[in-house]
Amino acid sequence: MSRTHVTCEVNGDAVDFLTEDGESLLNALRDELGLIGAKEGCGTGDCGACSIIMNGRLQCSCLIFAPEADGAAITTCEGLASADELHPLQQCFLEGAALQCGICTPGFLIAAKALLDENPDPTETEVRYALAGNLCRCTGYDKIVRSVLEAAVQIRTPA
Amino acid sequence: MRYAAPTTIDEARALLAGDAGAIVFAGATDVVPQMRGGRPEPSMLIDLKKIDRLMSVSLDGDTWHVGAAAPSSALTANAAFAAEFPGLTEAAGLIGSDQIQNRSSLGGNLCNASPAADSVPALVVNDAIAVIAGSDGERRVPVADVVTGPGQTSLAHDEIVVCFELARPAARTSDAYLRLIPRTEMDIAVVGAGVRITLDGDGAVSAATVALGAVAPTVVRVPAAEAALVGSRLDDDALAAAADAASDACNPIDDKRGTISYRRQVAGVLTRRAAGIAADRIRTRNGQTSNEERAS
Amino acid sequence: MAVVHFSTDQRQHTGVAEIAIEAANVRDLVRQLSALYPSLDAHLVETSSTAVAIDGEIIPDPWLEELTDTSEVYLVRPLAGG
Amino acid sequence: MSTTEAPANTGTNGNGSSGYRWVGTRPVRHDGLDKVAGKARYAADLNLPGMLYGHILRSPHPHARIVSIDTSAAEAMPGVKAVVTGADFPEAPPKGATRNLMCTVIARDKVLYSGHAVAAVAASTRREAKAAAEAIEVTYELLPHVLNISDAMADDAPVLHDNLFTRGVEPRPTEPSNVAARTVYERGDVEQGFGEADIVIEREFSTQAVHQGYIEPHACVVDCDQEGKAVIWASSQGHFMVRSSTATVLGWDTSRIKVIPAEIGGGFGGKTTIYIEPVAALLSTKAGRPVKIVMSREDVFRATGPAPGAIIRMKVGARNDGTITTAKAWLAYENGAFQGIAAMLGCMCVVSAYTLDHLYVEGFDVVLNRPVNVAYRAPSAPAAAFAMDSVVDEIAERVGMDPLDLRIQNCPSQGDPTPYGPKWPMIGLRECLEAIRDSDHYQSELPEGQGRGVASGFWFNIGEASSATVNLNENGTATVITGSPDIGGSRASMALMAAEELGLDVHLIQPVVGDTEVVGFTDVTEGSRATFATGMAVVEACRDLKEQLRKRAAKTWDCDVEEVEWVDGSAVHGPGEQEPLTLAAITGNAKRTGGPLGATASLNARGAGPAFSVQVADVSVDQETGRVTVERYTTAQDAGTAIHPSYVEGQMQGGVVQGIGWALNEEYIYSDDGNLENPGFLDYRIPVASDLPMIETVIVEVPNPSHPYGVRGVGEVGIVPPLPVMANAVADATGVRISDLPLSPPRVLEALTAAES
Repeated sequence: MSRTHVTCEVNGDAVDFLTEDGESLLNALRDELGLIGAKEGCGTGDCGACSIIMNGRLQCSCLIFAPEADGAAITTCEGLASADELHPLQQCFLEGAALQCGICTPGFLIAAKALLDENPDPTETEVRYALAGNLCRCTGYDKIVRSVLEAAVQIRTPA
Repeated sequence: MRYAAPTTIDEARALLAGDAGAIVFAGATDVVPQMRGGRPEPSMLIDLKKIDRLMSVSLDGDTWHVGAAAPSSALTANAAFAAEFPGLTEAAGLIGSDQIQNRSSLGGNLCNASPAADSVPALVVNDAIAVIAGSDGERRVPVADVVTGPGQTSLAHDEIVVCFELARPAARTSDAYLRLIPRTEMDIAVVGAGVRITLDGDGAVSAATVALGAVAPTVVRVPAAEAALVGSRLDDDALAAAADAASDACNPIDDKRGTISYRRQVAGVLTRRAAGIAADRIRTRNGQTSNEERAS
Repeated sequence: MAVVHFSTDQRQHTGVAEIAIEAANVRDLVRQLSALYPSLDAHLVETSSTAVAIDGEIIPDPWLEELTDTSEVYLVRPLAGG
Repeated sequence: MSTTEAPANTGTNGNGSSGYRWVGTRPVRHDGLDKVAGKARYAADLNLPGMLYGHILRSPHPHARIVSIDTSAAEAMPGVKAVVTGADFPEAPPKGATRNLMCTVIARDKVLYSGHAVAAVAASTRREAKAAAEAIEVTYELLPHVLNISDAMADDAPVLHDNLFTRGVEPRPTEPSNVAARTVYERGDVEQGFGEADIVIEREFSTQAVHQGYIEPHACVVDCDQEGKAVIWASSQGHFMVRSSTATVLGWDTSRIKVIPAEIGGGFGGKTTIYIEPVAALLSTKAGRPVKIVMSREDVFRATGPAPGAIIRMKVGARNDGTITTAKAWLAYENGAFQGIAAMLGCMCVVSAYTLDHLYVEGFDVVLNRPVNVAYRAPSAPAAAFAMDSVVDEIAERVGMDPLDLRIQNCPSQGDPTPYGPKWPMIGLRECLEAIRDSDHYQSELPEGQGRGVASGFWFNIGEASSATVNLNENGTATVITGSPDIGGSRASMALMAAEELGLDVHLIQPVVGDTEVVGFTDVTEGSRATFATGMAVVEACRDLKEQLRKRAAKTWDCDVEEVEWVDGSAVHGPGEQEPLTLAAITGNAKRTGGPLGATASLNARGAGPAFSVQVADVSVDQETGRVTVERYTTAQDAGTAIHPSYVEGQMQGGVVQGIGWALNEEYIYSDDGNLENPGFLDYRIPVASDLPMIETVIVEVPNPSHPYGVRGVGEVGIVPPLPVMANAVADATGVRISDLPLSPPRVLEALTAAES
């Protein structure tokens, strides 16, 4: 298989890596860049555990061929927090007990960020539909939805 | 396996022509799962997303051009397009999650040639034309003629769907698309129904198109349902006749997603409901127009 | 004395539905039952009935579990859960 | 958090009335930061230098004899470092649990389901490993297969195991069959009971096999060295189980194996066994390099889980005053390829929420050509409850009683006999029924066009063995090490109980999940036992420490230890002649008073205490398409005492939603040729966020007398009621009772259409 040298920006850092052409961006992020936040739950775009934001668009990194990332700007779960502060979504997930096993959490956080970037004041229904591409088997979604709504409030009205 | 991202259609076609094992893709939302499911690995992956014309959504005179590789979200985010083709926009917006809609494209949805493709019935009822680039230049083909069977199209190996042409809808015209899925999101349609209606000044149907998905090997246009609607005021009898015609037009299979009898029954229900929604949209729009006129 | 209750299939080896036995713990009890009903042992092994319910609680490894005068005992299979 | 319009969760969680300072509070979990930051390490997240990738070749056939396996082509492929087949593993005994485990990990003479592991390859890259595995040539002799209970029980059915003779039948059968066991529980005289009943209702029910559906596929990394030692990083519900099971399958001594628990991405019972660790260990041994195996989602569906489908025939008799007197039940449960105890558990659970004079319950465990059952949250109870609570609802309708009042009238309490014999200990079923009856939801008027359903559910809960070590650090903080993986917040629960015991701020306690070499043996996390049993070990170790702390204070004060009390995290001098000594003061001085302070407790936890849940739902049904929408849902569950109420609610809500999925859309769909047709999340339809309303919770607290804080396991029972709740709500909405799950749109529409004509 051919290999391609990919240069891109991940969480604000300029990075580059060498990848087999048919490899998924998910595997490249995890294996080449050590960014293990995105998980493979299905590999077919059905569970959202590998969600990232690439060039401003929420996507499943398992459906992206790694060479597609050349020149792209990517945000993963690892890029949400600053050095000294969690993103309000992360803080609200913690305080709202929105995670149990935690395997889906990075994907939910990224999907929720993509939602709030577009729609800072979503209804419960909008949150539920925006997160429909992320599967969680532990929580029944209740505390996740509540935590996203709470984070939206906090982002709209910073302390 | 090699990855290529040509920036022109000619370049993409040349790559295709030079490699019998090459495939083109936009979102890969079908390609990747199929490869995991055992589809033979292509020798080359040709990414169409770097070709501007395939990514643009634009109104040129009275014709909309929708790039074949443009993501569904480019349609749902385009207020002008969505206002004129609410049904087609809904269909594009029903394909998978937000994550999927940021990658899935109308071209991919068509060329994957699944009988259950959501956008195809919605394209067909709007008389969409597929613009296909091939060795003899471009040809223009009604969308309904592109897919010849499950997983099969009339495209030659080195042909690429460039864009879809959609004439702006006539006055007092709207469309709707409904599908039945067991969950609220993330499923493949068990039945899909697209309807476009034109009402005359008196509120009677002057034109109608009806197309069904997931009920036959390819999308099914239903002239009998259209005939039942035309001339009517969408009264219960006309809607019931259209529903029956839609049910009769089905040639479905029993599979893991639904049964023959279920698909038949629900095809009629969705046709009736979609016709009602399309008509409501016309009435609402005209009502809003007149309100605006009053205000001004 | 502790009272041992037998299930329907165990009764085929004991002939009785229950029996009162003076035993300090389960090991002692099982020893006495084996002597009384020679074919019961093999049946318990065959049905993997290695657990004992004492006063309503199913105990997977009951060997030295103490019995009292009022203990109500059943010979059962250990449970599995999720 | 009260910013949403959704109904708030209510509860009686104990903080106020209990007098506890930490138990019943909701601190941020200790492992939370890593998990929201994307730093938590699950097994698939680990890469080691020189690591190879393993790939397992699986059978495409549901039942076949393996004639030969030719690995030569695979071995010659690029990057390939090791290939193993069943022949590389020790011989399995002819029958029993050990054979079942060994032959599930890798097939020997026969494959028994599509997806059964046959061979494996380790290679430098994933692609090379997959390509090589596909190059292994297996010659199969196809055998006829059976995929459902009725076919498998038929006289002329193809038999999976020629040494399987039905037990529980006298005289013992002389011909092998697919019926592994028959179980009977009886009391009174059912014929007399039915004769005396005013109402007798008889129905047959069926449920389909479902998967636990954890989002993390099974994964492990195994590194074997030249001296025969193996280190395994695994995501599991119990790393001691991984150690012992891997040792069993490989015929190794357990001392050769160290298992390091990775974070686990969901289990729900499905990770109480192993599939891949011994394969990776053998590949690693052969290659002399670490090997990682990560299952694909498709493999997870084809080869792990599931929870069984069942057929249940119920006949229930009642008096006109609503007293249920008699029940006769016939239950048959799929076991998968090897025998299990699904039907036995179903028999024990089926009428557990009711007192009955006359009872005859007969169950059949049936093997067939599907993957072998694994536990899934309250295994077997949901299907059993679906049958019984559907019939109970019909009885309520017939006698004109409120379905909750009828259940309250018939509910057992302490001292009543269980269906399987022993008497009930203290249980909270009545309190749960009353909590739902009194809930805002049940008291609210049902919106027009909707249907309302209620049901109750039972699960045993399990104690088993646990260990904990608690070390006090020189700065006055504590480290709590246990052997229970943290699936859903158990680190926080352990820390809360330690905080309560020691009188230490919960944030000064670091809970740790220790590997098999740093903490004492701990059974697998199953049966809702972690907070109960491992928590009990933590409490015991902390109490030991408190004694030590008192002694150290006495030494410091040069007084009698009897004069020292431990109050709110400090040693207090009873006679009042000394200033209290904080825990930090004592640990800071520990070297001078006898050395570091630490304590270990290992125990068999007794008195797990049965769990009950009662739930209510409102649904709407699209009468033209058969789609069911859950409009409102409330669950009440007896938690004994809620240690961390947020995670108790989380368990309740998660269980409910899994049950809703089972009731509405989840099912294994097999083609006639024995292959799973929906091995992915696209067509195996677990609920998504937009399918659901908020899940309102009422935590009922009837303290468990066997636990120092009254804890009752909460992990499982929540999944039991939703199956009958949904069926009862749909019946209420449509007037049509459906006795086959799932209530998918095609099935519901078919039933509605049939009822019309």
